Amino acid sequence: MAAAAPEIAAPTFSDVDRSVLRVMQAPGVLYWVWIAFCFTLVAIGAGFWTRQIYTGMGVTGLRQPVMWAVYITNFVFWVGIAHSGTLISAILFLFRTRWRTAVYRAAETMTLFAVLTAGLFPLIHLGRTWFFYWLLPYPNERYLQPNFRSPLVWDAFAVSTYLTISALFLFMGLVPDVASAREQAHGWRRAFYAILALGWQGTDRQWRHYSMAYLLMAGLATPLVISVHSVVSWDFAMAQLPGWHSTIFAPYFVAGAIFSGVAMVITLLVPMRKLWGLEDLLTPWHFDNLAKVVLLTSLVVTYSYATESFMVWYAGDPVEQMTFHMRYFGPWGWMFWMMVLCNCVIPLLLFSPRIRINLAVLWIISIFVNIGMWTERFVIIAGSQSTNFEPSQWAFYRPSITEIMITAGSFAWFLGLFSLFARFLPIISMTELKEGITWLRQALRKDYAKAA
Amino acid sequence: MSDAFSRRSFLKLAAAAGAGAALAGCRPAARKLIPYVVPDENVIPGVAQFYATTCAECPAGCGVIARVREGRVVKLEGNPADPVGQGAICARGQAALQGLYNPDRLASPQLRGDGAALANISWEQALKMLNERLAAAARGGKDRVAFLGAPGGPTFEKIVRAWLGVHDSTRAVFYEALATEPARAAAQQLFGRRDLPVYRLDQAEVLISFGADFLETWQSPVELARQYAEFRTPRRRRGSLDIGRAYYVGPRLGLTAARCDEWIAAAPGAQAQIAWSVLHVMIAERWISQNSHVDLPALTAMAAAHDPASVSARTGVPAETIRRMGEAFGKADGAVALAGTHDESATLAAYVLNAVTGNAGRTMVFLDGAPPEPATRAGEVEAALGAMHDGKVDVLLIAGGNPIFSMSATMDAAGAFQRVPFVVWCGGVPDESANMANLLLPAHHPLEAWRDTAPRAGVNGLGQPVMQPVFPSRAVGDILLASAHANAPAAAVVSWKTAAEAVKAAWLDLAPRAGGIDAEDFWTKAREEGGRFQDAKASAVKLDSAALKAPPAPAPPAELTLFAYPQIFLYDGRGADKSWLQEIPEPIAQIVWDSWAEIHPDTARQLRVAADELIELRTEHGIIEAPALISERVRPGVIAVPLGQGHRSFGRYASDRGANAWALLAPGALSIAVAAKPAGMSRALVSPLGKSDVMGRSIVEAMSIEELARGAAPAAEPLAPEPYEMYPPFPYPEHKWGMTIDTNACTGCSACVAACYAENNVPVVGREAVDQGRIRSWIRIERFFPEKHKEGRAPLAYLTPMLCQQCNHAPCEPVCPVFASHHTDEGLNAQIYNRCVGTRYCENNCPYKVRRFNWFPPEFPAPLDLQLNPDVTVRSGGVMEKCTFCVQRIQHAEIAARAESRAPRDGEIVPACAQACPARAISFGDMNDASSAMMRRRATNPGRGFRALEELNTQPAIVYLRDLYREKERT
Amino acid sequence: MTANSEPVRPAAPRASRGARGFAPLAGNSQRAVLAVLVAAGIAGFAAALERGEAARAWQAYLVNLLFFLGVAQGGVVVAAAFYLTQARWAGAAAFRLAEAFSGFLPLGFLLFWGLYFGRTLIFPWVLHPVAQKAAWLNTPFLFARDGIGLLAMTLLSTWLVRVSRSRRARAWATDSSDIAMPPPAIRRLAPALALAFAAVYSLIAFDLVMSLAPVWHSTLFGAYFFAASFLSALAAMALTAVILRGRLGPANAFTMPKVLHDLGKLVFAFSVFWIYLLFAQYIVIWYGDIPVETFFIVQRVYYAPWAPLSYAAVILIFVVPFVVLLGARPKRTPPILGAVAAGVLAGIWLERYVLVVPSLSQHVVPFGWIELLISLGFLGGFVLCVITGLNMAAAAARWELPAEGH
Amino acid sequence: MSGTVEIIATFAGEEQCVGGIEALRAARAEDFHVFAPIPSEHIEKAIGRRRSPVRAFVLIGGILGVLTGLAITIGTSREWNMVAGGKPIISWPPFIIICFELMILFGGIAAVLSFLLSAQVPAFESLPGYSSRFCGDRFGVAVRCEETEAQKIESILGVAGAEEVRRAQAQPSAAIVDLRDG
Repeated sequence: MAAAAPEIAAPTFSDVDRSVLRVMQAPGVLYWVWIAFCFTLVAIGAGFWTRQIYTGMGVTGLRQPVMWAVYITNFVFWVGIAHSGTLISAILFLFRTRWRTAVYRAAETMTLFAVLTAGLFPLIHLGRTWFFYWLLPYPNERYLQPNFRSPLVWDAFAVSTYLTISALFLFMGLVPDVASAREQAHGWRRAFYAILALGWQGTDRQWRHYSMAYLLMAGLATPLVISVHSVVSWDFAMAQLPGWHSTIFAPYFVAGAIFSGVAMVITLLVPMRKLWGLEDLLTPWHFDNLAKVVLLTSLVVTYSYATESFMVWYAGDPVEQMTFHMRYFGPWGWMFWMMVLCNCVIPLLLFSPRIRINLAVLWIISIFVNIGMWTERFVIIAGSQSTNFEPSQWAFYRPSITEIMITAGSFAWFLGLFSLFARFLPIISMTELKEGITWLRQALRKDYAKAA
Repeated sequence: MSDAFSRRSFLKLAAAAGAGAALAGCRPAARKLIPYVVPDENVIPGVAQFYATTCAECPAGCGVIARVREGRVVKLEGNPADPVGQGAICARGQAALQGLYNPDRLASPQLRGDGAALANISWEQALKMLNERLAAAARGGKDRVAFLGAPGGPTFEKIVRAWLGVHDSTRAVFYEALATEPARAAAQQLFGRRDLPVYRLDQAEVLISFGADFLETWQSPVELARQYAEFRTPRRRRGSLDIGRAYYVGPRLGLTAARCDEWIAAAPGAQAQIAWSVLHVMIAERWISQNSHVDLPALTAMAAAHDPASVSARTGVPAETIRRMGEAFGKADGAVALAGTHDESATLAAYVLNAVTGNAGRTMVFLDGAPPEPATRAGEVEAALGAMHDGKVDVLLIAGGNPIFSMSATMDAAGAFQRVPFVVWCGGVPDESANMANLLLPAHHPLEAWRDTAPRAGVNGLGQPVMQPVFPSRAVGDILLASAHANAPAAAVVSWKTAAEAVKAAWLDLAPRAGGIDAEDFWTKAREEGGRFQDAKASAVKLDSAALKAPPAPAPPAELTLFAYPQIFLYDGRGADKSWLQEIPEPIAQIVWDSWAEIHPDTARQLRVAADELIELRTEHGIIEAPALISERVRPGVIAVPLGQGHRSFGRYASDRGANAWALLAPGALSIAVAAKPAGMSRALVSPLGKSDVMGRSIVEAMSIEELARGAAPAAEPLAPEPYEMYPPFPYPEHKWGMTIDTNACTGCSACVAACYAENNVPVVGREAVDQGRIRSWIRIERFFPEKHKEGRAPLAYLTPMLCQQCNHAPCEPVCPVFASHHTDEGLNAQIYNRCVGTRYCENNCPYKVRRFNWFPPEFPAPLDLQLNPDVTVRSGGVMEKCTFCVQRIQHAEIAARAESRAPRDGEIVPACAQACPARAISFGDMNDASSAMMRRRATNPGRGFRALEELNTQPAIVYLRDLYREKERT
Repeated sequence: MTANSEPVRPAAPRASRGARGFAPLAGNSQRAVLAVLVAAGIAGFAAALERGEAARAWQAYLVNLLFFLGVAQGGVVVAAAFYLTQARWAGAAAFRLAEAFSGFLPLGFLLFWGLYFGRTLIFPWVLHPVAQKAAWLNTPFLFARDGIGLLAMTLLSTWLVRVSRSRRARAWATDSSDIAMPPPAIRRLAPALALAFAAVYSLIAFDLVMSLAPVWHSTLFGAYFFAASFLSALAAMALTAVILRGRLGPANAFTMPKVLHDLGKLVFAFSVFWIYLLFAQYIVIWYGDIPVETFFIVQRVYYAPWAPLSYAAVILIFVVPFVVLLGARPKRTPPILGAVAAGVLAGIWLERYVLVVPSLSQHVVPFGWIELLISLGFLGGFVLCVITGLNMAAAAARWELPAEGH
Repeated sequence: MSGTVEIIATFAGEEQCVGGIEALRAARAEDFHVFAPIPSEHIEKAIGRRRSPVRAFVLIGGILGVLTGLAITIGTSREWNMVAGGKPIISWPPFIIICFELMILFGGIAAVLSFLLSAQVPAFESLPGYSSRFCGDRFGVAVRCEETEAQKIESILGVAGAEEVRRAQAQPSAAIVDLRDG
């Protein structure tokens, strides 16, 4: 902290506030057009869902024996996206990682909305959506309770816990920031921020409890985030179905989740940085480290693919081998190879430091990763069911317009909510940037950018 | 029924009420229930009555028992008292209900105006018009009134003839498209009698079928399937354990062929020659039984032209194969040869073969007192049509048979009918023949009418109405009698007023004079038992040496032959309006809702047709187009097309579906030279089947009889090093229901599937939905073909019923988040529809893929909904369902037993599938009771039991007995 | 913080001298004791062969080899991980400590080849080949792939350790006031080592443990195995730190509560991670209920004599650390931390034992003087190999105190 | 309140602030509170209050969560003893998952609640001496002392490097960015 005297180095605390708060100024027309676009898509998706509820699941492309496909794929995909947020905000917080400060708020916001999106799909895919609450334990005259042995009930618990905790975590983190926003705001905004800020003044008493609570939340969120995607993976691993039943699923899905999540963070941050002029807060240093995480998780995922295939070969069970043969070379085989390309091959580029800080390339890679991870879930979920134990029941799945539009709607829903948040609440944590201002300063030094 | 009227009064209400109750199911809104106005002593709400009657779906005339709930017949079951069906019933029989409740049945008499438009008229108008026309015709002279219809039993025939008599005519034509005439002609020629023999396959050791699909549609499939299962049961024969040896000689590997040891692919014309050649072999080898007293020289002369070598040269069937068949047949202690419908030459040969080997009277039995030939002979039919052509007929009354659909174009039935000024059509669903009629009269379904049957000597079936008419229809017999009386009031030509009276009168005649049995009691007993069943004496037959003339020289084989065959469910086409029969996959082709042209890959290559591509088939009689089904299960140079589809109008289920192969045929033949070329377009054949290759998975298993005899059962190695059980055992204190399925007995006839549809309110989804993988049957026939390398070391096809295995460690149960799927303390894998939220997770986890999801709320177009079983919920949209082992029947029996404070007896509980199975392949019982028939069946078949996908440790409650095949002595 | 970082810069030269001269663990008496242990081990092994207890001897041999290889290799990987995450909270000491165990690697590599002579007694599939797995489970291929793998690991590790002891690396490690990255050589080596570790130790897990029950398989097993090795290394570090802190001067890295706290956190975190990986396998197999998978668990968890041992392992590796190290204070209390770490080590040894032996002897727990002597022998050998490294760690802890970073 | 005054010192940086606090405590002036835009363990150490009780609440919350989990899983399973897939009525592995999730849920909620309680937020009026910049770029120390002490305190704070030292009165907020719509 030698260099903490404000007049010495830039950026100063107020520079940080300025750059962050600038983003929150009244948005322009284009922004509202974008928002309108997103929510129109959402409306269309909602329309298709309504139709599905009204006429029956038959309007989807689902069939014997593929009972789950795009909906559950989306569910897993979005839950996965959510994970990186908690990773960056909680796990890296515990590791006292220095580069997280600039990116964690955006990541956490993404988490919240991704979980909100993911949470829709278990409802959408239910045959009788209107009875979804039967999955929760609630007192009723017939003492009917959910079956706690069912992974879907674990899901219900895990995902709702995750939603609650990440929301609390996000809003706790927001408190000091909205407090400083409050000081700059007028009119309804001032009231809005004042409410969110809970009358925060940064007194030593507030900080003392705040830091402790935040630390513990991080400590709780860390195992939670791992458990959530493990539980999601167990939706499949618990089955005996070849291609689903595999012990490696839990860590493999967690890694995959972080992989896709961090990629999504990059996908969101790169344009944000450009559009809202955040170059002096989101430096190559940050992206360099995000890219490293992507690379690492990509390698873990590759390891999992490899182990899975190896073990299928090693175990020598013809049924499983056939399933994997179909996964590689069946009608949907091209998806498998696309997945390998996107998740295992393309990320290898990130071994090069120059690519890691070349934001354009990095952005494109991150999009490939997103595609790849969606594909992975689809290949695992729909593909494995198609080639089940019962050859007479083999059949392959084709999505219908309903699934396609609802999926599109979900993306719009996510982006729309995120965009709303980003312009009305601090999308980068001023407090933590100030706290770690030394690292930011160093990161902004030209020579680092070269070194990275 | 004396109380008929009091019943009538409330039954209509009751029907509505019951239907309402059933339909309400688990839907959110329950229907309005109508209370009983007049309570009826015969009907206790919620308790089923059973009425014995007879099945009218095919000439076999099995006895059936109708299960009636609140005045609605909801299920047909076999009549155990009937010697033909012996309590079993085929898919077509089950589907009779859909004929009864068919939504497209004629709802009112209709008159065709000038613009060919039909207008509803009242019965009074209709009958008035009919009577006037008849009277006029009668005045016009002799034989100006004609009757053309399906055989309806002896009494019906009497009524028809009486009616015609009144109108001074004798033109009665009882028309069967698939006639037994050739067989009768053959019998006439050889034995001087015109009846059909009955067969005792179970008495035989060797069976050769020259194109007789006796497990599908030939003569009496239910009975023959039962006998065949018996025939194939491993028994000690000449010291060693063995199963019956069966050969099938014919152009296609259909269901029947698939269950035989060997399929000898012969062109349609060739079966007869091969049969003769087999005879030749036996003569040459002196395998002629002495006691057959046959005139050997004549016999020798008869078969002279058919030495194996030359026959082999003509038919392409290896001489060695022929000799092998001959040897087997000749040496067998009991053998039987069967020949296909419409193949007189082959039938002759088969009769001779049976006779000269002393099997006449043993495996092929002619009975004394055989009933007269029900169908009119082709010649007379032609004559009648000719008369119409020449305008000699003023009034034609068509009652069933649908001649327009199934008669050969050369007969030009249409033309004939057009020349008849007034054509009356009586029937249910208006068909092609109805289109020719001026006046359409809604007729009772057989299940609504009084009738009798006489399928064979000693068997007199009584058909009684089992419920009130669903539509404002009348029995044809009543219509005829009414007009007879109307037009001949004075003369008491006809003693009975109604068909009911006529039938009763007929039965009172049947009543034994001796023994002091009161005729009324006899009548009552007949109504209880569904007929009179007596043993008929077998009569000795002797080959008439004079008849042993050499068969006519076979026509030179065409280079491309069309072979049409009655489809197992649609028969001659009468099944096509029943959605169950459309939706149940044809067991071998596994295709639904369509007809197809089965063609060998080589032939397809020559014709340049691809799979699913429409082939245009052209004969001198007509043209049809059918999608190609390319398979090696048909002889090269033959195109096999199933009969029964291609209706132009026959209700919503049959109309404009598939192609009508009858249109290509000449009268009295099922094969004909054909010209074929790709039609350019294609239509994908729809099948619920994924792969035909079982990939060596333990879903179906087979072993050779030799292995079994050797006691070399496949070693059951442990699934893994013991101990591996992770869960505590659960006790099943009272019962643990289980099933044993003998896949060796199973013929794949799908009677179980139809029975399940009927019993469990399984909805029909239609062609498109099946294509989308939404077929809903709870039980299906798994059909796999052995891998190439296994040929000769496997059955020709694996066929086995696949239904919920009711696993002890069911993978579907624990994953259900709401306990909709869980295990009962009687070992059943229960599915609670009302609790199901539709996650479909259970189906993901079911290794057998036997669970079915309600993609849409089910539809039962009225009045098909009247057939719904009130004991079974109609599942709403969005819930999962599956086989329950007919839990409603289990409950029913348990409650009954508890009422008598005893345990349910073994055999008291029979699921619908087991009950229907003609081959008795399925047995159900309590696994806690080692003495139950089901468990004994397991115990008495050591080395044959296996559980499907056992390695998953799901511990199914169903044990399959391995299919048995014979290690081929290939040539 | 400038105040704190003052002593570091000038200390560096002294430290290097210290690394040579300052050796708190080099006492001849100690070396003698260790030598005796080694001798005892060899003797025990020989005696076992002599008395026809070869099978037991080889089992014990395999168990200890797996355990100590795990600790040694895990250590280097911990160092690599510290570099990757730029963890400089304990200055150079943490790195030295982690690297110390690498001294055993060459010996471990040699000992691996020893298995060749016991293969018939260790691998069931040598005498009864498994038809459909013969392509993978055959002696030459197995020893070739694992030999090469271990060789590669040994070389990579030694290389990393050498680079990491360089002055530049030490300077980087002791000053955490910037966001600069470790020296380029390490930047390349560390990830490489981590990847190789994952790959090779999965192989080891599949070949030297899983293949002892040739029917059984679990996809996660490899990852589980190397994660456990990683944990064992962390525990060993914590234990050594606690032992060393007393033997050095009053002010050394290990007397800084923060350092012990962080070691404690790591042990805590990875023991939780270990139980997670264990549970992830257990529940999948338990739920799947497929005999070829379940029997392996049932043997070890459901029935005596192995069940108690399995539970003991879980208690030592997970339950105790979780309960005890939950709070901050116990982590900072040397005796508690030391005891827990020791427990974890014992637990992991036991876990290796329970993984390996039941496959070879299902109904009896072979444990007696044979196992004891052989284990002691390995222990002695191990410590002998790592003493030099530990001295360096001690020196670093004494002289290269961590800078007070954020 | 006669005789006591509120002295607010504004610091530009963390170190200076820490210095000021240490100086105050050295001078036995304990009645003060600190404003900071960032969490700082140095300041916390300098003030030297006991560690936050939040930890205890979270621990209790977590334990409660586990107990709830055990209660509902075991309780409801015993209610009907429904067998599914042959798995035991009390199936530990799945129940552990439920317990775990509830532990986290309750722990997390406990953390937030206990933070709100012990930090006394939401706070409805600002502490004396609060200035908007304390949420931006300045640190502040507000000391309450006897009028007589005031001089001394002010000099101490001045020496410690305070940018400005003043007696309590309102201070206009300096907006850096104007956040208003339209």
